[in-house]
Amino acid sequence: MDKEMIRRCTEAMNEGRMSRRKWLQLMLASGLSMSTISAMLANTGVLVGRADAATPLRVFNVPKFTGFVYFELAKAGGEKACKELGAQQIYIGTTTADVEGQVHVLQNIVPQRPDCIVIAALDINAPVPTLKQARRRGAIVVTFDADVAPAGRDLFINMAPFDVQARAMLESALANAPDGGKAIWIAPTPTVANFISQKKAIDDLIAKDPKFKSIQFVDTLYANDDADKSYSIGTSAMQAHPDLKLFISGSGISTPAINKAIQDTDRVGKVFATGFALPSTMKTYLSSGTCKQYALWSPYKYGYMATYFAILLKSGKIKNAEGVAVDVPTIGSRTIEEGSVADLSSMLFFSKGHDDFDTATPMT
Amino acid sequence: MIATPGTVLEGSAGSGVARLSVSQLSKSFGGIHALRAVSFDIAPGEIHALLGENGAGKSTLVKIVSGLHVADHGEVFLDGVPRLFRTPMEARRAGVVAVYQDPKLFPHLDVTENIFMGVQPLHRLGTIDRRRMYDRSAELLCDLEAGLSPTAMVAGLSIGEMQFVEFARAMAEGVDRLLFLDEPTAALTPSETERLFRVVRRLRDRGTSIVFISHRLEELEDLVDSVTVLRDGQHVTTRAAAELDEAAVVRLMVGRSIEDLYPGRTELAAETPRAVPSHLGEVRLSVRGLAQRGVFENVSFDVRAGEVVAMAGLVGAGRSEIAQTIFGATPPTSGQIFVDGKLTKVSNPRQMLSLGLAYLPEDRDGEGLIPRLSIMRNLVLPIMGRLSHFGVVSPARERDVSRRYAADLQIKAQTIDQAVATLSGGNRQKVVLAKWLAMNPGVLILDEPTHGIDIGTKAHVHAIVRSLAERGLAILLISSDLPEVLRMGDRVIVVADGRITGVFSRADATQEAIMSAASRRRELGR
Amino acid sequence: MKRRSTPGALQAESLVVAPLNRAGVGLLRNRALGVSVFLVLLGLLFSGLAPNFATLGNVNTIALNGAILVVVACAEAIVVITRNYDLSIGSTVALASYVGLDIVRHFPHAGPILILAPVAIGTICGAINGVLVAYGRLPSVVATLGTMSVFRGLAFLYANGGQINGSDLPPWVERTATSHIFGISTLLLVASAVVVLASLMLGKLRIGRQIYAIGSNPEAAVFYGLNARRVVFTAYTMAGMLTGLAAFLFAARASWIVPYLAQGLELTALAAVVVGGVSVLGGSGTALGAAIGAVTLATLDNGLVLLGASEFARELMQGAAIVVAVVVDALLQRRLRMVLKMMRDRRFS
Amino acid sequence: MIRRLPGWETTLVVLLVFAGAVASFTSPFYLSFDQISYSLQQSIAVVGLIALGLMAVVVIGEIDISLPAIMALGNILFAQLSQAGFSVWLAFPLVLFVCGLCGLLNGVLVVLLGLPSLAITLGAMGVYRAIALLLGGQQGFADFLPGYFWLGSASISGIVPVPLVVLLIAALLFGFVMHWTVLGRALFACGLNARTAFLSGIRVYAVKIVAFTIAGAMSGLASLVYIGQFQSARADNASDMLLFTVTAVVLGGVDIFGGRGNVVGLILSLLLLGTLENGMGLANVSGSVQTLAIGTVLIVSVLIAQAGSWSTVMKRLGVNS
Repeated sequence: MDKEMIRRCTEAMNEGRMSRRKWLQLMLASGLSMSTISAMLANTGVLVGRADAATPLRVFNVPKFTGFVYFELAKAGGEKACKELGAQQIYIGTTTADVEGQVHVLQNIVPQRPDCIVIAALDINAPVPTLKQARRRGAIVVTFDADVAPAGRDLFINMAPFDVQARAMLESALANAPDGGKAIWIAPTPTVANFISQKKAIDDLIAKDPKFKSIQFVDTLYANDDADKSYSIGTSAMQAHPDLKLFISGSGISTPAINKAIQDTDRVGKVFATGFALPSTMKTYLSSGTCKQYALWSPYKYGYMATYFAILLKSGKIKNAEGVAVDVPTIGSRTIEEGSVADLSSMLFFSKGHDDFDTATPMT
Repeated sequence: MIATPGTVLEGSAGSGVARLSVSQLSKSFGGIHALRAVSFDIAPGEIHALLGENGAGKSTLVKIVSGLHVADHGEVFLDGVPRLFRTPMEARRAGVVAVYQDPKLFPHLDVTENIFMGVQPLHRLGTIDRRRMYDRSAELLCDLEAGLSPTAMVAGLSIGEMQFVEFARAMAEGVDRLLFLDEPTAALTPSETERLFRVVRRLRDRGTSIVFISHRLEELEDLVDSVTVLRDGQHVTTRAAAELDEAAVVRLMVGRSIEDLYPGRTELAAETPRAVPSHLGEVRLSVRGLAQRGVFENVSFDVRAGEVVAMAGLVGAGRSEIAQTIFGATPPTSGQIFVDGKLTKVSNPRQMLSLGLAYLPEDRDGEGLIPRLSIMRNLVLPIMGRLSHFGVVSPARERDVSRRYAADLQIKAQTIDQAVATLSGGNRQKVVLAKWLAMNPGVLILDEPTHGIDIGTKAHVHAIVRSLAERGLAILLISSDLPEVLRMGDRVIVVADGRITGVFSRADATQEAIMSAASRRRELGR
Repeated sequence: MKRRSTPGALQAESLVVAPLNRAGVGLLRNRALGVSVFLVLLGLLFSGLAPNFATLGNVNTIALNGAILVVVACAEAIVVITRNYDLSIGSTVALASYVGLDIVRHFPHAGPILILAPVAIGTICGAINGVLVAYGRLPSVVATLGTMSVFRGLAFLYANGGQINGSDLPPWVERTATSHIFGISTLLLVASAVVVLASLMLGKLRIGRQIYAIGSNPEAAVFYGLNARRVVFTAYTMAGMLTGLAAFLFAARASWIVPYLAQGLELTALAAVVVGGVSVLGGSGTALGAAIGAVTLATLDNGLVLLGASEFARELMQGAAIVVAVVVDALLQRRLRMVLKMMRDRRFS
Repeated sequence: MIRRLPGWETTLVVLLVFAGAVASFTSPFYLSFDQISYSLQQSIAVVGLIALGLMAVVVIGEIDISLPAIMALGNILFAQLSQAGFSVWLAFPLVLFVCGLCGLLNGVLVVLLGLPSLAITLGAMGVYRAIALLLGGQQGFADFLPGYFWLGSASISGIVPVPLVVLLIAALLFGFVMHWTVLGRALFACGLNARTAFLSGIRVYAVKIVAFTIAGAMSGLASLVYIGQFQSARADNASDMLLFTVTAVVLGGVDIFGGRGNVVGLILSLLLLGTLENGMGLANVSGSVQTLAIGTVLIVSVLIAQAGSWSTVMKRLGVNS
């Protein structure tokens, strides 16, 4: 270490005091790099919605994380609603499902005095203080896909009441394995609120409706919404339960990954993985018969409805009160229920031949 | 071109052209003239000894010829052709290699890999031909009688064995013209030394010139063909070995009367030898049976207040290790240390400092100073605690302490906030001295205090040491500079190979006596 | 490979030190042996605890999960042997897999030759790390921490919200992950080929031995005339190439490719390398050791999943594995030095 | 002390103004006092406290990448203690103690075993993160007792946010310790030349372990501020705070090999990075581009610090590669 120190200090000595010229040179170089970075940012189109006060209502769409096709579709839906109602959507979010990251994004939105914030929250509590601040400054906050504590938002658009979700998943399960059998429930983590409620609704439905009695859950596994983890959990679980029939999951990431595991360990036809998933990720499995049917709501309509309600609330066309009904184009009439929650509930079933949003068969 | 054993190289002995000829070679390091216009020749196929005291310029000459340093002026001729080597690799390719005292090898790899690193024999398709490499390595090791297995891990080798690996590497790369061995026998056992000499003789018979740099005069007697003696960077003589006996060589190496010590330097010549102090205080430091396995054993001596005990010996005799063990930097395997009569229990530098024992290390920049810190910061480093109150440093007190000592020791610097790295060698040494004096120690151990500093500062340091002794400090002065030992030491302890081989009072301490005690070997027992 | 014994009779009094050093070599060289013993014990433990651990299917699963980690562990090992680190492996996989597979998507009929696309991108990323560490003289931690975020950012910028689905890739991509040759999964063959090639490079090529030399004693390199900077640069470039290959395997195996792929893979790679006996102090360790370390981690992971342990157990195991392996490595090195010193003293006292 | 790059601090000030100008150009909402104070409080208060701790470790020539994980552990401890009914006055010293202990453990392993601190703290990161997951499980905590949020979210007379005041006080305290106390001098001495320090009577091992402990404790303090800001605690908090912290320390002129660095530089670099992030945030720049920009700043600042000047950087990269 000493030789290194001597070398560096002699180097330091002969460079010693920064001559005026060298100091300017350093300044120029650093300044240059700073300006190139900001210039790059300014015009790469990444810079979305350069805000100035005069434009119409500004709606900020904040997904759980960017780069996931589910939220890209919701963004497109939101875009359409804004165009119809003369507003401007700004889509901004973190790249990873990082709670703080999302709160930082919100903290950067608040000073821009947003008119509406449409958000899929990563945590029930973390965004609340910042969302409260936004609402104090007159912003309407509508949550979708995952709710926050009521104090943090004006309205929550639920994809569907949990019993509707449960029915959609169980019917898909039977479509795959008409005479039911052993099943495993896959959720991201043991504590995510809507997955807990989904499972409870499923258990109630199995107890209540004889049609689903043949499905018995033998285990619950957690895949952390990670494709790789779901794959390895799926393969391991199939070993652990040789007579397993069904994987049911409400996570759009786990369902396709386990289908791939089924394909790779050539158990097609013996074991099925269904529940909610995205068409783009399930096309191959529908065509290869690995999975006969799964369900999902349309994220496009989901984004559209959430933004539609947000703009109406902000522009005062409707009041945020229980029982207020709104006729949402292409979706139908939806009412704000108690606790200011409204349901999208336009479930779709996807099967071979009906494998994307426009050809999917709506659930009755 | 790997020299196959048995063939004699062209330009061997007797064909007139010198294998190595050095003319007017000079080199100085910041004010210190290591070499002053040195010229001499070495014939091909000859074992040549390069002798001289510490600091006589031997190592500098070797480093220049072997490409580690570049001379200020003067020329180097190899087989009559002028050559200039800027890197060790260039010298190696020209057939010149130097083996230093601490060989530079790769501990995690085995002997063969270290020999052939970078020059491994390859198959046609470029992969290493391991079979041929290990055979060749076994051949070389056997040829050198190194008694090493080609697959032995270098981490497990002794210094001696590592040197054999370096020799094997030199031969593997076909280095067959000039081989410098810098203090090779310092760490060797007698049997290893014999083996080394057998190999050197065989290399010579094959036409390689070998230059031995060593102090071990008695070892070289029946080995060396010719001798060159350097003193204070100047060429004294080059003679055939037969013409000189050991005493004559010693006289040449050191033989200058005290008076004409440094021609033309009045203040040094005027230095009168220290008057033997009339009264001596009580024993401040006493060491009993101190030992460090494999380095030194049963070292016992006392140092009284007001006394300067000089510890002489050759490089690698273990004196620095003894000092560092006393100072608590390395734990001893046995022995006791008493400071002011009290036995010190678990020892570490901090504890010894609190007992008033200070140690000025030999490696000034590596262990004595922090080059990038200012003079003040370095000076107050050991006494920061004392000068502060409740842990908060007081710059005022630090500033005046360092200004006082800087003036006291006449450290030449613009301000005491100047980084130490910008000072000359002499001034840096004064800063380290000031650093220890500032804590007014009872016992002061100085390890090569005047090594590598200019003559003027050297005299000043001597004066400082003398005044400290008069003030009652007990001083242990470790030095390889014989005149310094003679002039400063009230008593002289000579250490060789980790053992005390002689204690001389001021009266019977002569250069010859010290030199022969210093080079007495453990077994030869002459 | 038996080395021919030393030719010619040794002089009587010269000590034959070969046997004494055998213990020394044994201790440091085949650390990989120690890890494989640990792996076997782990296997036995889990087959005892989890009923269907020891089934052929499960072993195949471990092999599949471990194969990619083996390739990445070899990449990291090459760098760690030179006494440097590479924290950008995860981001390189993300960038190389997304951009590489996007190229594959645009030229579907070009066939398997396009595997070179992700490999090339990985090599470029490795070269950038090499330039920063070797020639820019940046400490490897800071340099690769920086490139980790730069490569990840570039992956997201390039993807711009999109993703590549398994369906719109030519079939040969997926076949590489799922096909079998003489019954063995191609992933396994590719991984073992990488281990063999890396071991050959490290063992048989000059550059490989110089990688060990630089890691063992950087100062000595000057005296040997080795160009330390070029060696470190080459090590990072090779690591990048292997990471590019791993990126392709990652993409082939995943059902769709997104820029947030392989997050934290560098931590698992480092854990595998350290558990596999590659010393963090540089100069020792083998590609095979790193591979065994990777398989050990994959086994650990699989066992925990079968035992139903939750997410934290995986992270705890990985962190604990690094700390324990590094501490064991330090104690082993210290004990080795002590053994060698004791042998030396016995020889000469 | 050699000021190798005296211009470093002044360079940061000029860049800060420059970044501010660019930010106000790209978004009209930037130039308002409460916006700037609000965003700075959110972005650099927590990271700043951890960066101060990290500086102590980097000055002695080591590194500790487990600090964000220790903070996450602190968050969960606060949540558990709050649920167990402890008041913040009791919980705070407890968490400081535990986080300091984690730092101490890192120090002991690095110093006594002589191991590279990256390897040890890399493993420690996994272990502390796992312990946080063990205690806190996957879900977040939100119902804290009153008083827990004060430090992170209150503001003095509505204007000056408390977290920034806490950061300022911590910075002043650190500046005092680093430059005016025996411990601080010892830290620099160990970083520059541990052997000389040892031979000058400095307890090198003890000083290094203290540095690691201070870093751990600072993460504990950062944890309380974090709780206030996010009013919730999760085991996977601060998952990518490491890059920002290391960049802040290196950009602040702290020599990565140890022995040099001061608090003023660190605070200026925090302000600069905070402004950069705020500017990009207001311009709705996507998260990935922000990490890209910060990663670039990290590499460029170390390149310049290593080479001493831009020309040497070009010469080194240009000539050799």
